[in-house]
Amino acid sequence: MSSAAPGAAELEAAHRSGRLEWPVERLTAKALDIRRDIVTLLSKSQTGHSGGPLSCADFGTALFFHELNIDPANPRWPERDYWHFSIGHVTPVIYSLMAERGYFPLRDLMKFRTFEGHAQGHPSAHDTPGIEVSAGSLGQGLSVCNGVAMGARIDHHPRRIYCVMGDGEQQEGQIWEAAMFAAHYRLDHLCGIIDYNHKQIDGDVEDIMGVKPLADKWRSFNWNVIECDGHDIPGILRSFAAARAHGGRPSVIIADTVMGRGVSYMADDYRWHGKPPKPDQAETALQELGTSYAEWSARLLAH
Amino acid sequence: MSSAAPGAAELEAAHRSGRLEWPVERLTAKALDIRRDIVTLLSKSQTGHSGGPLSCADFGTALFFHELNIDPANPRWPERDYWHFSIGHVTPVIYSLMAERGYFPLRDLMKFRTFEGHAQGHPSAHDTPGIEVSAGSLGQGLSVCNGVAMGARIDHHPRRIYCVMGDGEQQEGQIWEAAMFAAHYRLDHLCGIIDYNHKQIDGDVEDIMGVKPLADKWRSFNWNVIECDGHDIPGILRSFAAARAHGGRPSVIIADTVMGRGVSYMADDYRWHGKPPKPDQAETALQELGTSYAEWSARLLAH
Amino acid sequence: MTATITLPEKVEMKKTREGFGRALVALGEQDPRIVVLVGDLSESTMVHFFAEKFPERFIQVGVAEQNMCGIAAGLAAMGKIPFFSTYGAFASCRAADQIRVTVAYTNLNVKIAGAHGGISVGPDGATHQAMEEISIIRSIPNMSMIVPCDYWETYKATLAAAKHVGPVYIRFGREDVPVVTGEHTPFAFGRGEVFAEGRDLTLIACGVMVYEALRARETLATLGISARVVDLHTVKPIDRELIARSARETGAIVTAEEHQVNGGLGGAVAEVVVQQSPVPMELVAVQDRFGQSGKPAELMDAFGLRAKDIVVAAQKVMERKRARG
Amino acid sequence: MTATITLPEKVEMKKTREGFGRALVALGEQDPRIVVLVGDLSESTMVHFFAEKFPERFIQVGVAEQNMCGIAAGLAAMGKIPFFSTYGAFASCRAADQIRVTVAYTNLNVKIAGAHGGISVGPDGATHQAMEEISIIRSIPNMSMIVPCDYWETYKATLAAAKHVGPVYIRFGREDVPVVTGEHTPFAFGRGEVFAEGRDLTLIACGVMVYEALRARETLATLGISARVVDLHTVKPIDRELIARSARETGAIVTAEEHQVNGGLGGAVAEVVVQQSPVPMELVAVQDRFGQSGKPAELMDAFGLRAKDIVVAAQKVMERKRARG
Ligand SMILES: Cc1ncc(C[n+]2csc(CCOP(=O)(O)OP(=O)(O)O)c2C)c(N)n1
Ligand SMILES: Cc1ncc(C[n+]2csc(CCOP(=O)(O)OP(=O)(O)O)c2C)c(N)n1
Ligand SMILES: [Mg+2]
Ligand SMILES: [Mg+2]
Repeated sequence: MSSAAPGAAELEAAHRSGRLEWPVERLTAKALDIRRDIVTLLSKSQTGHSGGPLSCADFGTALFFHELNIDPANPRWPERDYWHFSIGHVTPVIYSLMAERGYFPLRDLMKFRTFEGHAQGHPSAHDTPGIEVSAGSLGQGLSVCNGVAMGARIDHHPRRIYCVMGDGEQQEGQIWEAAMFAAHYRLDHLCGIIDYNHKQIDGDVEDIMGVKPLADKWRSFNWNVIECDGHDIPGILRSFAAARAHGGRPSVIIADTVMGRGVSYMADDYRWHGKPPKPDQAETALQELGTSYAEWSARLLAH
Repeated sequence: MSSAAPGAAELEAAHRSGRLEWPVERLTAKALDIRRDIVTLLSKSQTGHSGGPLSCADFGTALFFHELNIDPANPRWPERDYWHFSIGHVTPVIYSLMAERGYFPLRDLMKFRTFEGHAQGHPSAHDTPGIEVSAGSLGQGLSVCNGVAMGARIDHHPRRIYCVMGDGEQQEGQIWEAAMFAAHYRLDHLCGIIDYNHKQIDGDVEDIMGVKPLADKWRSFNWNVIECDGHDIPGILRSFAAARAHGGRPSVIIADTVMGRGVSYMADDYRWHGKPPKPDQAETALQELGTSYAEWSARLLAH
Repeated sequence: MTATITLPEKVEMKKTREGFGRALVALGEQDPRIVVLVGDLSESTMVHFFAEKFPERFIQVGVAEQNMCGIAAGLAAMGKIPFFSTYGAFASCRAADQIRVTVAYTNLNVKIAGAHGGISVGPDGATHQAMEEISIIRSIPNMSMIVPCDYWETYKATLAAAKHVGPVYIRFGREDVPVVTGEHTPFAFGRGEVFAEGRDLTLIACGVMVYEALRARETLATLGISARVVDLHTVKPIDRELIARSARETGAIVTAEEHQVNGGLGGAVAEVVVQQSPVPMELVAVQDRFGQSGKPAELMDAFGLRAKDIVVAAQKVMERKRARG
Repeated sequence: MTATITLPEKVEMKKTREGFGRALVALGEQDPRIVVLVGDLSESTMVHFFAEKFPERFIQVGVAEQNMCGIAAGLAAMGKIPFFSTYGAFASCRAADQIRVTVAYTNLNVKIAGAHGGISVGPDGATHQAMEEISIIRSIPNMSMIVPCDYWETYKATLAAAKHVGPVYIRFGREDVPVVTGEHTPFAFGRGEVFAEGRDLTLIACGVMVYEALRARETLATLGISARVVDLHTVKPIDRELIARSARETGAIVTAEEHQVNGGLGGAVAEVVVQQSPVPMELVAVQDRFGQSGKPAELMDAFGLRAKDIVVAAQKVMERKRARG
C-alpha cells in the first residue's frame, strides 16, 4: 500500500532518463502498482483486454524500470533504447508502464479507449507520445524492430531494441520472416520477449494451434534462446543481462507466464483475454491487490 | 536417345491412371527427356526460368511416374492424389511432366508463355487442365495443400497430397504458418518436397537470407524430416516410401539439388534462375543432353 | 420486386454478425459441403454457433490469416464450400495476396467473412476498424462482394454467398444495429433493392448506412424533398441498371457508406453514373482518415455518418441539381 | 506551368524502372538517410545500381515482403528514408496489412516501389501483372501514390517521393516504353500536367497510357476533335482542381490506365467529376479480368489499352456529350 501515493522522489526517479536499474524490491512493488492500474483503468473503461496485460506486468516492469535506457520526458531522446509491443492489444499494461515511468500523467489512464483520450484501444503513434510505431495487427512488430536495429547499425548507434510478442502471435508467419532476418544479420542488439502465457482468444495455445517446442523453433532460427519464469523478477533481470551479454546473435526471452496473473479469478483462464472486469469484479480484484477502486482511481486521477 | 521418339506402348503406359511405379532405369531415362523438354521449350519461348526447373527434374519425374496416383486423361479423377507446385515459376518442368505423363499434347510445350497457348508463365487453373489451383506468388502452396488434406480427412478419402517448395521460398512466413498447421492437425497424408538447390534470384540462399539449418527448422515445427540427394532416383523413391510409411506427422523431403542440373554451364549458377538459354546456348545444352533442338522440337511437335 | 420499408419509431437492434453466425448453422444443416474456418476469433465472428453443431467441419487455424485463406482455397478445390472468417481488416489486407492469386485467379468457391467493418467497431480503434475492404476487394477480378444492412440481410447474404458459385466477400459489423428488413424482405444477389420511392434524388447506401438513409429520407420529406432509397447490398457485381435508372429518374445521387471515400461504394456508383448518366453526386463516407477509439455512436457522429449528414449532402446535391437547370 | 508535348514519329524507348533505379543512385549521393530494401529482385526492380554504390545502405530481405515493409517502417521511425522494392503485386497485396497498420496509420516516411505494374509485364502472366495497386493504395489514409508515364517522369517521381514527408507508393512497369517527357519537363508532386491543350474533351491518363493518349489526340485531331491531354501522374492526392476545370472547360472526359477499371484512376477521376462537375466519361482500362501471358504489345492490344481504344472511347463520349446538348 505504501506505493499507492507515489512520493515526489519516486516520481522524480521514475521520470529520470537513462536506465533506472531499480532493485528487485522496488520492481516488485511497482509491478503491483501496474496490476492495480490495469484493473482500475479497465474497470473505468469497461472495454479492453485483461489477461495479456496482467501476464506482462512483471517483465514489463523489469523492462521499463530496470533495463531500458529511455527518457520519458523526451520520448525521442536520441540516445534512447527502442521498445515495442507487437501485441498491440495489451495497451492496459503498455499505458500503465508508460504513465508510471513518466511519459504522461497517470490520470490519462482513466480515459483509456475513450473518444477524448489519447490512450487508443491499440497503440497509436499519432495519439500517444512515446508510442513510436502503431500496432494492433499481430505479427508485425518484430519486423519493425529489425528495421530499428538496422537503422542503429547504419548509424553506428549503440541503441538496444526490445520487442514484446505473444505466444498466440507466434502463429503469424511474419514473425518467422522477421526471426530469420534478425539472425541472418546478427542483430545482437535486438532482444525479443515472448509472453508465454499459454492462452489466446479461443483457448489454450496448444489446442488452438500448438507452438511447441517454442524454444527449439527459435533455436532453429539461429537465435540465442533464454527461458525464464516471467513472474520471477530476479530471473527476468538475469535473462535481460544474458541477452545483453550475448554477442553475434539476437536473443529471445521466453517468459513463462500465467494469463491474468495477480487476479485469482482471471488466472490461467483464456476467457479473460479480451474483456474487462465488471466494476464489482474489479473491486474484488483490487482488494486482492491490496487496494480499492476508490483509492486507486483517486491516485490515478491525482497525477 | 532411345526415348526420343516415344513408342505407342510408352505413351499408353504414361497415360495410364493410378501409380505407375516405374523402375529406376525408366525414371532416369524419363528425367533426361524432361530436361530435353525444358531446354527445348525455353529455347523456343525465349522467356522463362531455367535453373529451378532443371533442379526439380529428377524428383519431379519420380513424383509423376512413380509416386502419384493420378489419371491424366481425367484430371479430376475422384481417386487422385493431389500435387501442387508452390514455386509457380518452375512451369517448364511442371508442364513437361504433365505433358509427358499425358495431361496434354507435348506440342503444347512449344507454345509456352505465348498469347495463344494455354501454358501460362505461371500455373493457371483457368487455362491448363490438370492445374487445380493457380500459383506464382511464393509461399502460398503449402496452405492450399493443407486445405486439400483437410478436405480429404473430412471425406474420409485416402488421397495423398504432395507440395513442391523452393528453398528461397522458405523465407516466406506463410510457409511456416502452413507448416505449423499441418503438424497441429497431424496431416500425415501430406508430403512436402523442398527443391534445396541453394540458389534464388539474387544469389546463394545463404547469402541472401540464410535458411540453415533447414531440417532443424522443420523438425522444430514437428514434421518428419527426410533428407536426400535430389538427383539420386533410388534415394528419392526411398524418401517417398518413408514419407508414405510415416504416421501421425506430415513429412517433408529436403531434396538436395543443383540449380540448372544437367546443363554444364547452368549448373550451380544463380544467374540461370530466371532466364532461358539463347538458341545457340540451347543447342549446346541439348547436345550435352544427347539430342539437338531440331530433333527434340520435332518430337514435341509430333505429339 | 420492391420492398417498401417504413421504419417504426423505435427499431429493434441486432448484430449483423449474428445473422452471419446463424445462417452458417442453417447452411451447415442443408449442405454437407459447408466448412467454416476461423483465425482465433470464434465468438467475435460468431462462427462458434457452427463450431458447436458441426465440429468436424469447423477448422481453427489460429492467428494465421494467410494460411487460412490458402486452406479455404484447397478445400474449395476439393469441392467444399469454405467460409473463412476474421476481422475485415485482416481478411482484406493480411490475406490480400492470397485472395488475389490463389482464390480469385483460380476462381475458387471460397467465401470470405470480414467482421468488424466500419468505424462503428468503436473502442478498439483504428487498426480494427476496417474501412478499405470495398476498394480492395472490388478491384480484384472474379470477386463478388456483399455489404448487408442488418441482421436479416446478413443472414440472407450468407445464404446467397453459399449459393453463388465463385469467391464472395461478405462484410459486416460488430455492434447492434437497427433491424431494417424482415425475414421475408426480398434479397437477390447482384441486385439493389429500392426500399423507398422518391422523385428528387436517390440515396444509395450499403451496410448500416441504409438505416441512416431511411431516416434521412423522413427528414428530407419534411423539407419537401422526395428521396428514393436504394439498398445496394451487392457492391460487386454492381447493379448498373438500377443506378443508371435512378440517376435518370431522380437526377441526383447521394451515396452513404461506413467506409473510406476513395474507391468505395461512392466510387463504384460514380463510375457507373459518369458512364451512363452523369448527374450531381455527393459522397457520405469516411473522408480518407483513420478511425479512433470511442463509443460507436460517438464515432458515427464524429465521422459524419449520420442521417443528418446525409440530409446535408442531399440538400447540397439538390442545390447543384437545380443550378444545372 | 504547362508543358506542351508533341511526339516525334519515332520515340525513344526506355524502361520506367530504370528511371527509378537511376534516381535512387542520385538520391543516395545527396542524402545519407536514403536506404534501399529489396525482396530478392535486385535487377528486376533495378535497385542493383544503388546496391553497387551504397552497399552499407542496401538491405537484402529475401522473399519476405511483409517483413520488408516492417523493416522499412522501423528504419523510417529512426529517421531514415527507406525505399522498399518488389513487384507491384506483392508490394500492394502481400504487404497490404503492413502498409495499412504499420506504415500508413503511423504515417511513416516509407517509400514503396512497385515494379511490374500493368498488363505490359507480358509473358510472366496474370500473377505478375499488378493491376489493382491504385484501388488498394488510394483507399488507405495517409498514403500518396504516383504512377509516372516514362523514364524521366519515374526518375522525377522517385526524387519527389523522397522529398515528400509521408508514405508514398510509386508504380512503374517492366518494359521499354516511349519516352514522352524530357529531363526538364515540369513535374510537381500532387499536380497533374496538361501535356496538350484541347477544347472538346479531356484525356486523363497515367503511366504508359499517357503516350497512348497523346497518340490518340493526334488521330482525334484528324477527325476534327480537339482533345486536351492530362498526365495525372499523382493519383493520390489527386489534382481535383485540374480535373474539375477540365470537366468544366471541355465537357467530357476519357480516362486511360493500365489497371483494373474498378477503383483505379478512372474511378478516382469519376469521384471528383460527380462531386464537382458531372460530365460524360468513358473509362479505358482493363475490364475487371486477370491478365495472361503474351508479348507486351499483343496484350496491350488484346486488353484494349491502345491509342485506338482511347479514340473509340473519345468518339463515344463526344456522342454522349452532344446528345445532352
Ligand atoms: C493479424 C491479427 N489477427 C488477429 C487479431 C485478433 N487478435 C487479437 S489478440 C489475439 C490473440 C493473440 O494471442 P496471444 O499472442 O497469445 O495474446 P494473449 O491472448 O496471450 O494476450 C488475436 C487473434 C489481430 N489483432 N491481428
Ligand atoms: C511472393 C513473391 N515474392 C517474390 C517473387 C519473385 N520470385 C520468383 S522466384 C523467386 C526466387 C525463389 O527462390 P527459390 O524458391 O529458391 O526458387 P529457385 O530460384 O531455386 O527456382 C522470387 C523472389 C514471387 N514470385 N512471389
Ligand atoms: Mg497468449
Ligand atoms: Mg532455390
